[in-house]
Amino acid sequence: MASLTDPDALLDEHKPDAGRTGAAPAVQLRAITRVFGVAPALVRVDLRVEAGEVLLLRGPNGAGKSTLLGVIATAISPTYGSGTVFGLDLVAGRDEIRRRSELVGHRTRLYEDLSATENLRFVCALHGADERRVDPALERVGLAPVAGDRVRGYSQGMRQRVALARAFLRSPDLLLLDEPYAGLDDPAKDLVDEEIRATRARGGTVIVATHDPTRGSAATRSLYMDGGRLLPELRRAAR
Amino acid sequence: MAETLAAARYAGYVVAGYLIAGVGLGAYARLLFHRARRARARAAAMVARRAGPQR
Amino acid sequence: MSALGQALAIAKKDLRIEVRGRHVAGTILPFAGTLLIAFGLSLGPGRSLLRQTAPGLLWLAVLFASVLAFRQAYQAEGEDGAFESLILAPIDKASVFLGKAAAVVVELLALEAVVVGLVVVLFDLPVGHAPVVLAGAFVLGTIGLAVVGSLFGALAEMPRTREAIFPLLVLPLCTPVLVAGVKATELATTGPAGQAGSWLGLLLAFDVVVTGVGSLLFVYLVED
Amino acid sequence: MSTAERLMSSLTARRGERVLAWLAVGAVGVSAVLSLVASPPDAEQGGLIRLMYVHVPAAWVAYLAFAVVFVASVAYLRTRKTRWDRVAAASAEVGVLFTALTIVLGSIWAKPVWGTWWTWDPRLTTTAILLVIYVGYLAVRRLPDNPARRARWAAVVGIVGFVDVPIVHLSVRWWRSLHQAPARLIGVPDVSGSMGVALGVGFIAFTLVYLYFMALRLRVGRLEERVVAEALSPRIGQPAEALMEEPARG
Repeated sequence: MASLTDPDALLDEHKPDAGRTGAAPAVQLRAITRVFGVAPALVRVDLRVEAGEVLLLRGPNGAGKSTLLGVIATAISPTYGSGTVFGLDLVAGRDEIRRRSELVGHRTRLYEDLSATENLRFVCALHGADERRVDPALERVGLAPVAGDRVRGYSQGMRQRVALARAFLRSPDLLLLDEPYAGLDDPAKDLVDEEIRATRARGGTVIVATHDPTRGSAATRSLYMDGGRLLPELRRAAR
Repeated sequence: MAETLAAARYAGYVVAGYLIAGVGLGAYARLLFHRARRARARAAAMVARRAGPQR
Repeated sequence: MSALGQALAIAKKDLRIEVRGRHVAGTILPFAGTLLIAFGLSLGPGRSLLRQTAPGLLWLAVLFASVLAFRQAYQAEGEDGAFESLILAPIDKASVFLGKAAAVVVELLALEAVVVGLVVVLFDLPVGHAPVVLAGAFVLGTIGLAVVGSLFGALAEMPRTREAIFPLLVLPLCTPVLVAGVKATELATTGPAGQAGSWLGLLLAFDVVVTGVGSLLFVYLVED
Repeated sequence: MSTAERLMSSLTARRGERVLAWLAVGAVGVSAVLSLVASPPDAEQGGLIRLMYVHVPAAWVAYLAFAVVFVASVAYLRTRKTRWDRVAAASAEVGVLFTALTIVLGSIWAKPVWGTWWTWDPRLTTTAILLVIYVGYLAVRRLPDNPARRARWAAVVGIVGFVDVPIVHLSVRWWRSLHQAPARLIGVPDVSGSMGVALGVGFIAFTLVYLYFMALRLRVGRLEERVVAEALSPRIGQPAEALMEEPARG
């Protein structure tokens, strides 16, 4: 591993109360640092998330929340440090990690000239999922009537519902949500919470980065990020 | 006569060729020295500015 | 889903987007048309000169059209970040490379059919002489342009200034396609078509080499 | 791989650099004397043949440099060691310099012999295409992306560019020969006797210059990376030296 990881890793302050052993932790990061140019987006982040947890990430814009989720989703590679998801190395095991995780970010990653149905059918083709689940997924997020229209005409809220439908379709073991509530009306926000509960019910793990004070009730733990660093729960400034 | 005339004109091309080769290689060497000096100076400046706590 | 199946799915998706958005037909084909007319105007009305330069002009139009086709193909990916989904999909990245190349091959062949028609009209190019050799030159040449374009297409998806690097990289690498394409077309239309074999062979070699190397190296270009 | 790395580090140590400098200057001096004075004028071209003693070695170094870029690019993709990326960057830059020099010298030589600056000679045309490809390579290196990704893109261009060259050369040679009888290649007579010696020394001299430039450019590469590391180290609490070494296998 890179020479930067401290062998005598300081006692992991974020370890939840003892007793939760068994399967490998869903996410284990050791001194993860990510630099863009000379600006550090993540600085020596250590994090351990057990399977089944719902972790809430709070913090101001630019704190590095999106970068952290990107690294866990293997979309962004760390500059220094190492980590595992489901016990698999972030770099070496990324194909398997990708098979079992889903990142829902502000950019909904859809094809503008295709309809919601066509977009999701393509997702099924890529992930080998069953195309018959597309229609129920779109019904679940309330987009059945517009499923055939091109995404180009969708509002941001509707696009994020399609992204939620994609998450439902893929039913990942690790659900990573980056500001999922932003720009959504209340019914749509409930859909996000429902998706979190459904994932947790399956024994999956969820990490949610959000500013929305009214949401995140389903969280089992919350952490605060600022300036690319993960501040331990204790010393988080009272919000 | 024609022979020497041609030879003289050719000499011009040969000199031009060698001159360009010499100037080109020399200029690149100088550029590299300049880049090395500038980089070393900038690195030293940063270390000096930070001479306090870190070191 | 096998790698080939994934590549087909990606190609089908790209073609569906193209049919839906009609970027090639709507913008790139007219561009090729105006280019040819401009060539005609610049080279003067002399019929013999035009007929002689027609193969070269035809392939130049195709070359520029392929650059635009790839910029379009990869920008459709980048518009809403969809390219990240392709990367985060647990598939062999070579199938993204091959799938996108295949889609552009189909688009370019359609464009070339029209452009050749235009050249026959504008520059009086006798295409009936050896149509099989001509078709071979275009198919093999287009595959060559498509695999080079698809390999470096990820660059075309980059925002703003970095886009200009794409033609700077792709055009010199495609020189063999331009040279062999023009020569084969020349032989197929005005010269002894039999001699085109070596040029078609060179195009085939180019396609095989770049497709092979491209499939191995594409993953390095797209992973963060 | 490690013996190559040991060789490289000795080559770029300051002492090695100075030795290389003197060797290069000495060899160039000898080559100049041999080429300009000690070798006979050519029966046909007279003094012009002396241009061959710089043109041909420059072309040799250009192709050598891009072969090094190719090897270093493959090595970087396999080992992810930044030192290979530095070698590729250095060799590409020096390669572009020698390629440009080759083309200029080639056209200076063509003008008196053929009456035009550019004769579309297959080798010279291929070299011109090579120049554009590796100017593209250097442009890719300036993409202000994260270093690991930029290095990977440069490696891919370095590999594809080099693999493309033989095909480019073949297509240009066929393209050129179909037009007229293959013109004698820029009047390169069959070299013998003291001409051969002059050319041989020219090769050695230019190769030494290449190695010296590589040593210099590698040092510049490390120093410029040092600047980035120094700027970065206070922000992520790591000493600059640690940042210079191996980042994670990105």
